[in-house]
Formats: sequence, structure tokens, C-alpha cells
Amino acid sequence: MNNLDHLYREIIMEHYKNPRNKGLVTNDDYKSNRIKNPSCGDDITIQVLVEDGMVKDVKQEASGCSISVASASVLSEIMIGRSVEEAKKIVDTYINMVTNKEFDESVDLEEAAVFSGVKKFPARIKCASIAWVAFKDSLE
Amino acid sequence: MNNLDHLYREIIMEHYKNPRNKGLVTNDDYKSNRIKNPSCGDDITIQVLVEDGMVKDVKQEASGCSISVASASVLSEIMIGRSVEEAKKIVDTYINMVTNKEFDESVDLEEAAVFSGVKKFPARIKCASIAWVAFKDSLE
Amino acid sequence: MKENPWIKDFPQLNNHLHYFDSAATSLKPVSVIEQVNYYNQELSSNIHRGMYYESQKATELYEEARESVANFINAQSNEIVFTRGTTASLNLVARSFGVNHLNQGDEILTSELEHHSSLIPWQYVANKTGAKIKYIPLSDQGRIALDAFKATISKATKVVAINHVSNVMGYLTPLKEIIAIAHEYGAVVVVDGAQAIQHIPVDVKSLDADFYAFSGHKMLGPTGIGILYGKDDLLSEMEPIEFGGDMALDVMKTQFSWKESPIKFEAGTMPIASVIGLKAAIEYLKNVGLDNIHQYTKDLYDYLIKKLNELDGIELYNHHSDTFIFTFNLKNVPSHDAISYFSEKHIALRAGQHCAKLIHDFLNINASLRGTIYFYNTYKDVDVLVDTMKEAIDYFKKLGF
Amino acid sequence: MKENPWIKDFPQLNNHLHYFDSAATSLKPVSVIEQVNYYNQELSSNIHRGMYYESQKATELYEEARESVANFINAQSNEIVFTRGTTASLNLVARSFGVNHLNQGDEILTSELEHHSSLIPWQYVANKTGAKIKYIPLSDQGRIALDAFKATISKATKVVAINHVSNVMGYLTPLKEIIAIAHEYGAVVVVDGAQAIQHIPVDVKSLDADFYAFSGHKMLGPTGIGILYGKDDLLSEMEPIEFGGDMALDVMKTQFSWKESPIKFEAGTMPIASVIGLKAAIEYLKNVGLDNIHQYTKDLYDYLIKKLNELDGIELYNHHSDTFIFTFNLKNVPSHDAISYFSEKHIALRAGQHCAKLIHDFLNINASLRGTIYFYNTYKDVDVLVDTMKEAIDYFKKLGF
Ligand SMILES: Cc1ncc(COP(=O)(O)O)c(C=O)c1O
Ligand SMILES: Cc1ncc(COP(=O)(O)O)c(C=O)c1O
Repeated sequence: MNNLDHLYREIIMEHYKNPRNKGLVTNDDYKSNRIKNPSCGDDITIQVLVEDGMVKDVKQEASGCSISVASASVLSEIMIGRSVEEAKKIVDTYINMVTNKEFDESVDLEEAAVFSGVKKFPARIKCASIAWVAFKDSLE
Repeated sequence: MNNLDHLYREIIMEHYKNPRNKGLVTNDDYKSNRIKNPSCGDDITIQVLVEDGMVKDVKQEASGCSISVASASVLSEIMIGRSVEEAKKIVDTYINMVTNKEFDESVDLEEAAVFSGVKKFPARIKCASIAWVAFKDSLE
Repeated sequence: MKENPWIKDFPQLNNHLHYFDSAATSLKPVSVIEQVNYYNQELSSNIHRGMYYESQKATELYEEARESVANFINAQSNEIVFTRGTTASLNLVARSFGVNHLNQGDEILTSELEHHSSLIPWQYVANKTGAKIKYIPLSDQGRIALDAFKATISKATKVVAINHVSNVMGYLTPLKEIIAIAHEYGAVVVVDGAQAIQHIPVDVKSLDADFYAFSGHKMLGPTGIGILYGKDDLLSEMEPIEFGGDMALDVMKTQFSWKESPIKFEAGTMPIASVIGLKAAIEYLKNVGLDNIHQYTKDLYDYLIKKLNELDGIELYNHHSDTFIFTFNLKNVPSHDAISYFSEKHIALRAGQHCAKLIHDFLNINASLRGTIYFYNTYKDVDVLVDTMKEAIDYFKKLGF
Repeated sequence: MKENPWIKDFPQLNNHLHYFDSAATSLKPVSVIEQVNYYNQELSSNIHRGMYYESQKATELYEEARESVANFINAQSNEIVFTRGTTASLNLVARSFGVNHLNQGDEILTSELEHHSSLIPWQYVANKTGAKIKYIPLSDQGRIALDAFKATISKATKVVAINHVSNVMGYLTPLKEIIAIAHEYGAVVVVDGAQAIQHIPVDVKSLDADFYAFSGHKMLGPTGIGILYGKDDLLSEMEPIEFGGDMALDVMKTQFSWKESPIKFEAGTMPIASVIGLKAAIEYLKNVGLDNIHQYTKDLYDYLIKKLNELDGIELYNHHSDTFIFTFNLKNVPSHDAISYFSEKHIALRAGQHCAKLIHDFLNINASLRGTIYFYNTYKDVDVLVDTMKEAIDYFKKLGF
């Protein structure tokens, strides 16, 4: 398997083609966060509904490359139903992983683990993390 | 004789210590021209009285290095009594000489010829020419 | 297909790289690298104010570079201002000339083909002065056409801010005609020549350009050095925008005066090594000859386009580039996905908007891949590029894009 | 007197030059020269937007340089803006912060010790905004003393523009105390560190400086690169002064937005080679150690001063320089006459006002000769210098000066 095959895993392609929790809501209870990276064409919005310390719902709308679109979708799926605490831990672990820093291997990243292939592509790290950064900001 | 001796000729020192035609007049018939080069401390004013196409009088006030002070003095002495035509020719010849360009060797520069030593000191060319440039501007 | 005689002069090409990113920055020939070294190793002294040999020599080379640039574009050397780059040059015009000459109701005419550096300084000026930005409608192909320009210019137009060559499409603007018309209306024309100077002979006098900006690093020179040409009378009446260092004439406690143009615009210690390297770059370009560069790159470009036309699965946005920039996407593949494939194969292209968002809006796309043919590219490079395109098309298709 | 172990790292010293002009620009060690070469020969690509190895690597080195600078002065890397030089850095503060924060009646406190680059940008701001320039009275020696500062600052003071070390006298300003007092009055302190950074450890956090500017070329680095440190909150709220290239976030037809600091201040292609070289310069300085540099240069300076004190015929203007700048004249000899003598003997000094006219007015002289001791100078250099002074004194006396 070459580097590119490490990047374009089946799960990623599957999410790219069938993004989950797609479509934004106009509900003020959701915290909404949009990050644009116009020079790459990335434009990602994440909406989060937190109730009683739990991530009740995540909605997303992402355009851009496959990695950024898929990572928004995977994020949304993983996060729904987590405690805010847990969610933050997963975000930090994920971001450490894709940015090639040390990360807590005991944290289960579930499907998000497939984004580890991005490490070999420093220029794509942003694609893989943009949705996660937007999500994290919503939790603060 | 080393390069410096070529620069600091006796005539130059003599003019430096006893500048001719020094002291400005407050006569509107004189065309006055001041050039400062504050970063070297040069400050030169040349006043020219032209009547009937003749340089009737030159007054000068110069502070700065020996080369700039002496060249203002030599200039004043040489120019008084010349026709404007002649004066311009001498200025051009002089400036060509000190800037290491081709110059008309048939023109008699009189005492000003001693400034040829400045050629070896590119950074001092300005010192040797500043009064002459001021004078030339007054003739235009 | 003869051997490319210039490759040996470019040490970076030893790296097995297929370099198609010359529109972003060009490679540097050995003579430029050596000239930078000569300054750093032998001279390494400041200019204009030292009297010892090294400082004198550096000053001489610095001013010779100015003459060399002037000569290259048929200007006088006092019309050449050194800056940090095209962006700095264009901002200097906007901040000094633009802000002080434009007023409410005035118009700035520009195009959607501009690089952001030729556009947003003028948005700033518009914002500051109340002037309005207006766009010359582009042709279907995305070109600036003379007719459209004539239809848009008006008595209100005070500035035309326009590229000589587009950094996305490689189109040549009909500059000479545009400038003549602009001058009839009394407008000043500020040309972004960053993509022209390395490809075509530029004669600012014959163009009658008021300002003309370009960068050393795109014309085989070092980074950190840019050029602003401005007509003597315009530069002379303009205020400097940076103060300090050698540009000051006399300094008193509450006021100061400045020297003449161009020195008044060169505040503080300038990028001396880069200026000296720039001169070597111009000499190199002259030695190769812009006409030879044009002929060689045109042939190679034609070869590429012929191959691309046989290819399914790519979308080419400019079929007739005048300076051999080619901008495209793999069908259905976001450009940032595609670029990773090329990068893995040591092919240097660029993905994104290339600091030219509006032309992407015009093309109705988010981003694109851009390559450029330059004279150190080879037929082999093109073969590898096209083969890789084919592979990439297959690869992404199989993945399900 | 042991061997100087550093000389071998400076190729320019092979030229039989006695280089005392480090305050104008420093020599460059081989490691810096090689790092510039590495970029020019191996990478030669633009940063931030390329995906191929060379562009990635250049981007990485560029951002590592930012971290390296941050680390060197104890800042965060997002507080480090790259510019063309100290002059550009100080003008950025004046144009962006100054023009937008000062008003009629406000005061800018500065000193006659300033380099023009730390002074006239503020004269421009004063002129633009109606604020007033006020001077901290200097001590008899020409120093900025705390008492005088306290007596001059007032509630009206909005900006203190001040050098960390004077480029004429080599005096160290009591910066930490000045900044603390300025902050009590709510003033922002803009420090010109161009002559400090290569001599003494600078800790912007401990100083609590608001802005701190310096140049690569005076600290063993390449020409064309400067640094502006600014506190995060100040930089964040400041507007960029140059537009275009990578600093833009989103660009629409009539408006645009920009990225976060520091990128928003770095418009267009930056001097990439110089930034990468700067990192090597900082590493070299750290390896030698600023404390070692200080000790060595202090000893050598003391040796020089002892010799000068025995010399008749020279006038020394600063007997106690903190960074070993010595400024003098031969008695009765205009400095431009004297400098020609030294230049002929391959001794690099500087004659003139060193872009600091006001301190010359203060000293009541037209111009001066300036030298600096740096760590690549030797006892031999000093001996040659002093012997040449003696010869020169005789020479000019005989001529009749
Ligand atoms: C104290 C001081 N400030 C500012 C400057 C200006 O630095 P630069 O010429 O690198 O912009 C210098 C050097 O000339 C200096 O010595
Ligand atoms: C057409 C055009 N204008 C302006 C620029 C900006 O040049 P620089 O980045 O050297 O300032 C570029 C290059 O990026 C360009 O291609």
C-alpha cells in the first residue's frame, strides 16, 4: 500500500460520498461554527446541540476536498451521544494524531482512526482537522 | 605618492584653510543655490551674479570636509570673469573628470585640475562636485 | 526534441523534480546563487554610507542592478524603486498615489482576472477615499477585451489597476491599447507585471505605463526583492510611505525632509544580497533571450496541449494561454485531493485559488490545479506529467470520485 | 590573548579587512550562507501553498524560523511578524497602531538618541494625527536616565518610541523600568532593538515591551529580513498595512477579509531565503552564547579604550559604551576626510551621522566616525586600528588640518 492508499481509505470515501448528519438547522439551541479556507475551497459549518453536559446532536455542512468533507461526517457520527467531557478528549486525541504529535492511544477514536494516513501529507492535515477544530470551538 | 597624497594636494589644503570669496550677500541680483548633504555634514551655498552673459561675481559659504570646502573656494576663484558659456564648459569638464568619465582635455581647468585625485575615492566624488553642481544649477 | 541546454544551470533540477510551479516562483540559476554568495561571503556590508572597499563595491553593484532593471524594461534608473516584491510595489502605489489622488465619486477600473495583490490594495483605497471599484466585463473565455474595456471606462475613472498577464489563465492583456485609451480619459494605469516580465519583452516607454510592478523571485532572481517602475514625474510628486534610514535628507526635532526619488522610497537597509542577485538574473534572462524562451516554451506547451486534448477526465480552463500557464481540474476530483497525487510523484503543481478568487468565481469553481511551462522544463517533464494525469484519473475513478 | 575561535566561520575576514562596522551590518557565518544556499539550490519554491516536498519543506523552515525568533526573545510565535527590516517594523507600528490610536493632544515620547527609523515614523504620525513629539532630556553624557523620563512622561503620553541600545553611543536604555512606568501612564512602548539583539539577551516578556523591532542583517543573518514582535492582543486588533497574496482570507468583488496575525501582516511572497538564513543566525548566536560574546567584546573594548586614553588628537564621545560602539573624531579633521585614511588601510569604520542627526546636534558636531567591537574582532584588529589612528593624526596634522 502506498502513501496515497493510506490516505484514501474506504471508510473515508464512503463518508465522502454519503455524508452523515448533513444539512444545517435554524435552531438557536445549536451552537454553530463556520470555518472557511477559501484558498483551498474548504467551507465547513458544524452545529452542536449540548444538553445536560451531553452532545445531543451534531449537524454539518461541508464543501471542499474528500478529506475535509469525510472528516466532518465521521466527526458528527462519532460525537452524537457523548458527554462533553468525552467529546473533548476524543477531539484532542484526534488532533494530536493527525498533527503527528504524541497522543493517548487508549482513547478509542473509532472510525476517525482511519484519518491517521494524513500524517504523511503535512499539507492535508488542515483538511482533516478543520471540522474538528470547528467542533471543539463550539464546545468551549 | 600614495592615493591619499593625490587627494590632499597642497592647493586644496591652501583653499581649505583660506577659502576665497567666502561670505554670502543679501543681494537679489545674485542667484543663490544651497545643497545640503546632512549625513556627511556638508552644507554649501553658492551665489552667482550674472550680467550680460558674464559671471560677474561668485560668493560661497561651505561647511563640511576639506574637499567640499576647497572645491567651493576654487570654483569661485576660477569662475569670476568668465562668460556663462565658458563657465558651463568648465563645469561639465570638471564633473566628468572627477566622476571618472571621459572629459575634454583641451579645456583648461586651472587649479581645479588638482581635484583629479578624487577619482580614486568614489565616496568622495560627491564632496568634490557638490559646489559645482550648485553653481551649474544657478546658471540654468 | 533536442536536449535542453539550460537545465544544467539549475541545481534544483537534480532533485528528480518535475517543476511546473514557476508561476509561483522560478528556479534560480547558478549565476544568481553565486552572486548572492559573493555578497554574503565577500562583501557583507551596508551600502551608500561606507567608504571602505566592500561597502563601495556593494553600493556600486546595488546601483548597477537598478540600471540593469531600468535597461531591461527601457526605463531610466531613477524610475526604478526596489521593494520587497510585487505586492509591496502595488501597495506603495495604492497607499501613496492612490490614497492621495482619489476622491468620492472617482472610479478604479480593474478585472476579475487580477491577483489579489493587484486588487485588494485598491479595495483598501476605495474604502479609504470613497472611490468605487468597477470591473471590466470578461469575455466568455475569461479575457480582458478592448471593447469591454472601452465600454467600461469613463471620465470618472482615475486609476486602471490591471495585470499584464494573468497568473491563472496566462492571458496577455492588450495593455498598450488599454493604456492609450486610459490616458485619453486622464486615468493612471498601474500594471501588475509579475507574470509578464519573465516571458515577454516589456518596454514601459512604448507601453506608456504609469506604474509597472514585478518580483525578482519569479524571474530567476532571489526572494525578497521587488521592483516598482513609475514615471519620473509621478514618483517625484509621491510621498514615501516608510520613513527612516537613508531616505531622510535632513532631520530636525519636529520635522524632516527626504531625498529624491527613488531613494526616498527605500527606507532602511534594503535586501542588498537580493538586489545584487537580481542583476545576475536579468543577465541570465538576456543571455538566454526572451525570444528563445518564448519559442521553446511555446513548442513545449503545444506538445502538452495536444496530449491534453486526447485525454478524457480533465477539465482545462484555458486552451490558449499566452504564457503557457495551464489551469485545470481532474473531473469530479477536488483539487486538493488531486494535488496530493501529483506531489507524491514529484510533480510540482499548485492547487487552490492562486490568490485569484474572482476568476474562480467567474469559472464557477472552488479551486483549480495550475502548472506553468518554463524554459527549464523538458519534453520528458511533460510526458511524465501527462502519464501521471492518466494514472491519477484512473486512481480517483477507482476510489469512487 | 588567546586565538579567536570564531573567525574561521566568517569568510569575509579572509579579505584582510579590519571590520569595525558591525553596527551598520554584521558579517555572516558560513552556516547562514549555507542555509540561504540550501533554500536557493535545493528548495527554491514558494511557501504556504505548495504540496510538493520542496514547498512543504520551505514552509516548515519558514515557520521554524518564526519559532526560533520567538524562542530567542521569549515570545510566542504568533507574536512574531516578518518584515523587510527594523525600519519596516517600526513603520508598521507607526502606520497601523500609531495613526489609528493617536489624536490631537496626545504625546509621543522619544529621545534625541534615536535612529531616524525610530523617530521619523513618529514625526509622520504626529503630523497625521495632531499628536505632539516630546523629547526625554538627555543626561550630560547623552544617556536616557530614568529620572528625566519620569519627569517628562505624562497622562498625555500615548506612545514611547525608544531605542534599547543607541547606535551612536552604545548606551543601554533602562528599558524595563521605563516600560513599567509607561504602562502606569497607559502608554504603549515601541522599542527599537536593532542594536541590542546581537549583544544582550532580550526577554520581551520580562521587559513587558509592547513592540520590539530588529533586523536580521545586524545579527549575523541575511539582508532583507526584519522582525516585529508585538503583544498578541495588540497585533490582533491592528490592521494590516499591505494587502494581497497569502494574507487575504476571503476576497469578494468589493470587500475582503484577512487572516489572523501574524500572517495578515505578511503580504505577498516574503524573503523566504532570508527567513531561513535568519534561523541559522540565531542558532549560531546561541551556540557562541551571548554571554561569551559580551565577555569577549568587553575585554577587547577595555583594551581599546585604554589605548585610546593614551592617545592625543582624538575626541571620543562615549567613554563608557555598553555594547562597545566607539564614536569619535580626529581633532580638527572633518570625519569625511578622516574616513578616507582608514578606508585606505582596510579599516572599516563609518563616517557621518549614522542616521542619527539629533544626537550629533546634541554633541554639537556635524558628523563622527563610528566603530563597533564585535566578537569576530581581534586584539590584532584593535592594534592596527590604534596604530592607524596615530598615523592619521600625524598625517592630517602635517597637511595642516
Ligand atoms: C538603532 C537602529 N535602529 C534602526 C536601524 C534601522 O535598521 P534597518 O536599516 O535594518 O531597517 C538601525 C540600523 O541602521 C539601527 O542601528
Ligand atoms: C499576477 C501576480 N501578481 C502579483 C503577485 C504577487 O507577487 P509577490 O508574491 O512576489 O508579491 C503574483 C505572484 O504571486 C502574481 O502572479
